[in-house]
Amino acid sequence: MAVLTYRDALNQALREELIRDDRVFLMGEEVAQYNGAYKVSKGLLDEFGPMRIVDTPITELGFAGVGIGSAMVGLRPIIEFMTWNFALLAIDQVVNSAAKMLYMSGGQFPMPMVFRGPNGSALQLSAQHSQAWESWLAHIPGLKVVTPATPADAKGLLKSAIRDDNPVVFLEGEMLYNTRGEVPDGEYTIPLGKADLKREGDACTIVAHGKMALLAMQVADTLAKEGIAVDVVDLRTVRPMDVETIAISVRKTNRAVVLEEGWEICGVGAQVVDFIQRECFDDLDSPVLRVHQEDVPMPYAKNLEKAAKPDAAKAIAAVKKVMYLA
Amino acid sequence: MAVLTYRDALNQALREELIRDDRVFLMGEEVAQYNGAYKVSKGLLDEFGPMRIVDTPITELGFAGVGIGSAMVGLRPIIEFMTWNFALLAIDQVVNSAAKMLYMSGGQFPMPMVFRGPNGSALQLSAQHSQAWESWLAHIPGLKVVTPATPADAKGLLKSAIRDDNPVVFLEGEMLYNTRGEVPDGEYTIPLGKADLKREGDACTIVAHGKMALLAMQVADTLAKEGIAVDVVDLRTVRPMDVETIAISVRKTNRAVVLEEGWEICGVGAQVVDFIQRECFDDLDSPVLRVHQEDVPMPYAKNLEKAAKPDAAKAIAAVKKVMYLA
Amino acid sequence: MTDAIKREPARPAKNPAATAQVAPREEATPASNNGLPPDDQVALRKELLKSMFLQRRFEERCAEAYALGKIGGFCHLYIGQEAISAGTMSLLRPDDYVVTSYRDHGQAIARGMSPRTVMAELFGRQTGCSGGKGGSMHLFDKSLNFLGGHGIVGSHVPLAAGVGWAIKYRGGDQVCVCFFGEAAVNIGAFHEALNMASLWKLPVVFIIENNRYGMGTAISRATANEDVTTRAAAYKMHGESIDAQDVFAVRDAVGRAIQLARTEKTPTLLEMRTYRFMGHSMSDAASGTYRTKEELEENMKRDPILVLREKMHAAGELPEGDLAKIDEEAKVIAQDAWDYADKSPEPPLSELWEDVVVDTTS
Amino acid sequence: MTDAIKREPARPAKNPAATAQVAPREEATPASNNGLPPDDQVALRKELLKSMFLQRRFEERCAEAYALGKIGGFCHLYIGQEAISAGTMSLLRPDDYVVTSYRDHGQAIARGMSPRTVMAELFGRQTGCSGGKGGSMHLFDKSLNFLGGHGIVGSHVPLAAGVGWAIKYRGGDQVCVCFFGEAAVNIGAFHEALNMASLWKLPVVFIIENNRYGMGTAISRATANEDVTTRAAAYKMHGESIDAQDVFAVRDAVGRAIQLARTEKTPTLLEMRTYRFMGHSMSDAASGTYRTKEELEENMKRDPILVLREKMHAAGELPEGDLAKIDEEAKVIAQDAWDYADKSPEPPLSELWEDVVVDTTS
Ligand SMILES: Cc1ncc(C[n+]2csc(CCOP(=O)(O)OP(=O)(O)O)c2C)c(N)n1
Ligand SMILES: Cc1ncc(C[n+]2csc(CCOP(=O)(O)OP(=O)(O)O)c2C)c(N)n1
Ligand SMILES: [Mg+2]
Ligand SMILES: [Mg+2]
Repeated sequence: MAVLTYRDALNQALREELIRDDRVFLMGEEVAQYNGAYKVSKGLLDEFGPMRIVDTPITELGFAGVGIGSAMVGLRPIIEFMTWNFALLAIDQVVNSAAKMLYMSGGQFPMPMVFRGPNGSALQLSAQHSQAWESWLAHIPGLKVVTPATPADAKGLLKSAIRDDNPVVFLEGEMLYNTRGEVPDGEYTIPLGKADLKREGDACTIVAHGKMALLAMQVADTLAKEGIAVDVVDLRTVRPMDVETIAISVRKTNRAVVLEEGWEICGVGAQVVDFIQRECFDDLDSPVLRVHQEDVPMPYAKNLEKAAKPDAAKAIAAVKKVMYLA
Repeated sequence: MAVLTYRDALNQALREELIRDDRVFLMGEEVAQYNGAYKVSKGLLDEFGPMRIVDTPITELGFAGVGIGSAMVGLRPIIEFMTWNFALLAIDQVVNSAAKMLYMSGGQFPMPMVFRGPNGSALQLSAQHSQAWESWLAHIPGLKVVTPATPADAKGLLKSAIRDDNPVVFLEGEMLYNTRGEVPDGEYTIPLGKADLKREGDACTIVAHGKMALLAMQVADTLAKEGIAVDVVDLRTVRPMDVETIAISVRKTNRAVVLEEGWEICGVGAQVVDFIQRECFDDLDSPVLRVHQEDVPMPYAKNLEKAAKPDAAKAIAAVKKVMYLA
Repeated sequence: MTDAIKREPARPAKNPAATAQVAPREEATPASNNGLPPDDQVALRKELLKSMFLQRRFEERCAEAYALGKIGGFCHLYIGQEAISAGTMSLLRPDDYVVTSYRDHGQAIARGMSPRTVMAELFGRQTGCSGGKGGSMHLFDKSLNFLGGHGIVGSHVPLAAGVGWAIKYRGGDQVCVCFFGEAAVNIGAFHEALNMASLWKLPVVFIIENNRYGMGTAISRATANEDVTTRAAAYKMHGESIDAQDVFAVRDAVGRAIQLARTEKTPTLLEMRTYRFMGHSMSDAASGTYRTKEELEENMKRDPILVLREKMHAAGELPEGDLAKIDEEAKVIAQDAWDYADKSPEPPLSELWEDVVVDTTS
Repeated sequence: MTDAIKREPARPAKNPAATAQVAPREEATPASNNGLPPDDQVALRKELLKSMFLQRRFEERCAEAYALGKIGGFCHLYIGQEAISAGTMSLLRPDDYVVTSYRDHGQAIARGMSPRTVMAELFGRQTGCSGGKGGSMHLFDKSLNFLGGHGIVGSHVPLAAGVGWAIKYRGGDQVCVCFFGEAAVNIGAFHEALNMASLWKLPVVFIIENNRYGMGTAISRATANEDVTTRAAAYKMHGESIDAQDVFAVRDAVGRAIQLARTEKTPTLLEMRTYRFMGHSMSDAASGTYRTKEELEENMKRDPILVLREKMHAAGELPEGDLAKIDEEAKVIAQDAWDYADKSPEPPLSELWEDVVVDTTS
């Protein structure tokens, strides 16, 4: 297995799927000649040419719709949003066209397509460029929502997303692109909808997804040094959510903390809490706690931004609290 | 007190505020000459003229932005979306401009404005025209989100929303416009952020908002006949949420059911559950249950649509289940 | 390119029965006349007249069914605009594509969809073209490349560009025709789509059905520049304005646009000047609020059916009996559609959970 | 109308200290020359030159500060485009409005914002014009009617129409100037806003800063029709294309547009043909990927500062010493801004929770 960055793992997945299936193409701002704003599509224009790797004008609503139209007649578009912040302009197409087309056509028009791009905050990008949208997208029936945390997951999940005949929202972490990890060569897929138990322990369950799964593992390592062994459930796919894996863990640990990058109110974490209290009501020894972005737009100043974000200290405090250690 | 329809109560609130404050104007599709697609603005063009009651082209993104720009320089726009389904096209402006302007300008530019219109499903309007967006909107810091259930609440809350110096999302129920109730004459405001205990009982707490608050009251009446007395907490404002009122009720009843019109995943109900289990962990005798739209796009056929929606039978079953009666 | 891109995901037809029982195809599809030799104008005219009559009678029955509560939700009739659909569809090949807005009944029928499955859809029945899940605003027929039936104003315009993109991607010579109202030209999606269609040279015919009102708003109250040719020029696109109450003017312009799309691979923006004879939807009065009875009556004099009929009369092509027969046939088909819909079952409740996602990968 | 509509919600200035310590106003605001008699061109030219120098030197220090990690996030420099801001702002009244995109430093300074508070904002400090919460892309100054600094391409264009609407609503004769890049013309928000501005006759000057690239995409690869006058025509709006490396050409065209806005209350669409001398943002190389070094160098020959300087030299208006002095002054102000920012405190943590909502009603 090669050690790759998350970026290169995505690039590999794209490349392999572009080779495998002529119906697959990648479209978005700066994906071709510029090799991608975050270089995820590096080299692909040279290899596949301008019909398969397509630069667009700055028209998120429009090119999302172009992807949808092409999917209706049998192509398999991958629509890249330079970041998901800009996808708000296209959200009508994602929700009202892509997610509902199959249903409102009585099953005639599946939408075999992927909407992908970096989601969540990076560093000091301020209020309009630091948003994590998985809670919104998970709300919508008809979509699948995927949030890979590691390079291997990024590859395996993206390949599955591209092959899936449904519209898949694929949320990458801008801060993850440079992270490294072992990635299986060649054919490697991970089924959508399956969570991954990334650490094992019995003191508490930490549920996380995307970038926060890395935070969870870091927290698990820190806590391990204090003799506290926790389960880390990486959801990997936020919709559909693998409730069973969460429940099995919580039935064992009797405690849970949910981490997420986005805001609190109606966040993914709230939904995880809802599932846990329904499935594990009698197993819980303490309320489930959540760690998330503070309930404010993202500030620019370094110190404020740091304070706004979920971090290890907050997560550790939450774990200790559900264990009645603090 | 006069008995008015919800529509006329809104109309009265608009009219009174238009008289009270010259900076207030109403803008949207068909609000003026047509008297409103749902006639909420009936008569206002005649009384206030075309600068105060403004018909727009079909450009939700554009006129939402026009409202925001005018609010930056001191006007107090009321932006009507013909329905909130179409507001998806404008959601970038609502979120990235209106909700964040105060914060990213360091407090210099408050957004004294209201985005209003019918939200949720009516009858057989199918997938693209039957969406309830409060969960999305409640997710966003910087917004307030209001969901009146009765004519009196509609009037009192709309007047407060118009006077509030923050961007307020005001979600009306299309199916509520013809409902009737007593409405205080003249000056009458209800503070945003306060829930209303609309029925009292001790067997179970039903938390609801908007149209579902009426369902909750109907269910309460039905259950009362079986000797089951429930609390009905009408949230009235979904953001900020009045957690205290919910908690007081649940501490008394030890059980809760949350109703909502929208979808399950990351819904308002999930957030209510999260608050309840955090605030009332030791008080709960059973898991909190939720009733919501089935997790599918809204179908057109009458029978399917009926099955997709939350209803009294589902709500009663949930209450009985949390009471271990079923 | 391998053959893979020619594959389309296989979806079994949900209602083979309904498909099997369609009204005889020659009755419902003037499109079938497309292959006629150019001098056989008489037959063509008759087919176009038939198509328009069928759409008209069908819509009238819809109004009736709506009043009886058999059709629910929003229902937007096409009466007055039939020359656009009849003329356009008469020029399309079966492998061409059509995508449209919520005002879609007439276009669906003109494209050759069975009035039965359309009416069944409006009645919310299992045998409807969208399985009863879509309703009036969401008519779909994959077998006829009829890509809906969309409810958000303007949002299907980029979809049409996407279909054009797919045609270009595959190297085909099909065209995609996209219908929308004049009020939709003000929305962002229209602008973004037209820029891309022109920039990338996509074989799309964008058809503005300018019926002068977007709901209750006259075009002059919503659109700074009513001259569609300037809008086309802004995208370096060919643009024309057409008297769309004359089905042959429609055919001429659409024919040119299709030719451009098939051969030059360039898009066209066409303004079809028409008029809506009914209210915006079933809850809107035909006149009295935002337009006068006089204006309506004046415009109804240029009923596209009348215009064609008179031409044919003048040319001695249409003996009185023929007209009555065409009308009668249209009524029979519309009645048949009603009967079929009325006795079709509601979708089974299990359908509620079907078609949210598919279980396949490919 | 009562006086109520004249009221604006009162918000105390957060940083009175910073406001009090701004660089001397005459140094920072060529706008103050607007009232000069028309024949006093020499002084005006000198002021414009000063403004451009200050913007240039300020931006250079930003690049340096970014490299040192004192500025974070996205940072888009204005170097090469200064004639547009200098020329435009020199014509505005204090009660006019400005709204712009993320490439906003030069415009903020040209409008008269203190380089200190701008640099402090970029450094993320409490004394920044947005309290350190906005950063490079979100500069705001209510006292100067500088309405931001917006990061979503095109989304501030409707805001400008809204400001125009408010001016009309109040019956004032102010104008609103809106800046955006040439790539923004393809986005829906632009289209929707321009239609409304023309339809409603709003006093807005829409200024396309056509620096030929939207990030790495040349205009010809994104925009079907590069001729801006056709776009203006599509909205029945006056449109002009200007050589924007010549600050007087900018002034001429903007002057006409402002006149139209103030007197006829009509909007104008101006294309300012310019060039960006740096990369799109700090993470983008100035040349080598999507444009050649040769192209860049060719275009740098028409540096707006050079163009004006040479004109002044030719007219014997600018003794060598004066130029050096202007440059030196600009450097001093930029250094002062840096020092001020650098020693300003970070916002207190309590600020995290401030400004999410206000507690007032009115
Ligand atoms: C984005 C959006 N806004 C508003 C509506 C409500 N609406 C439905 S049809 C319509 C008028 C459209 O007029 P036009 O485009 O001229 O088409 P016509 O109905 O005349 O065929 C409006 C405002 C909608 N469906 N979508
Ligand atoms: C809606 C949206 N899409 C994409 C981006 C990312 N982005 C930021 S600036 C930019 C290029 C804009 O180019 P142009 O309008 O020409 O302005 P310039 O940067 O040249 O001044 C892009 C693609 C964004 N901020 N917003
Ligand atoms: Mg119309
Ligand atoms: Mg540019």
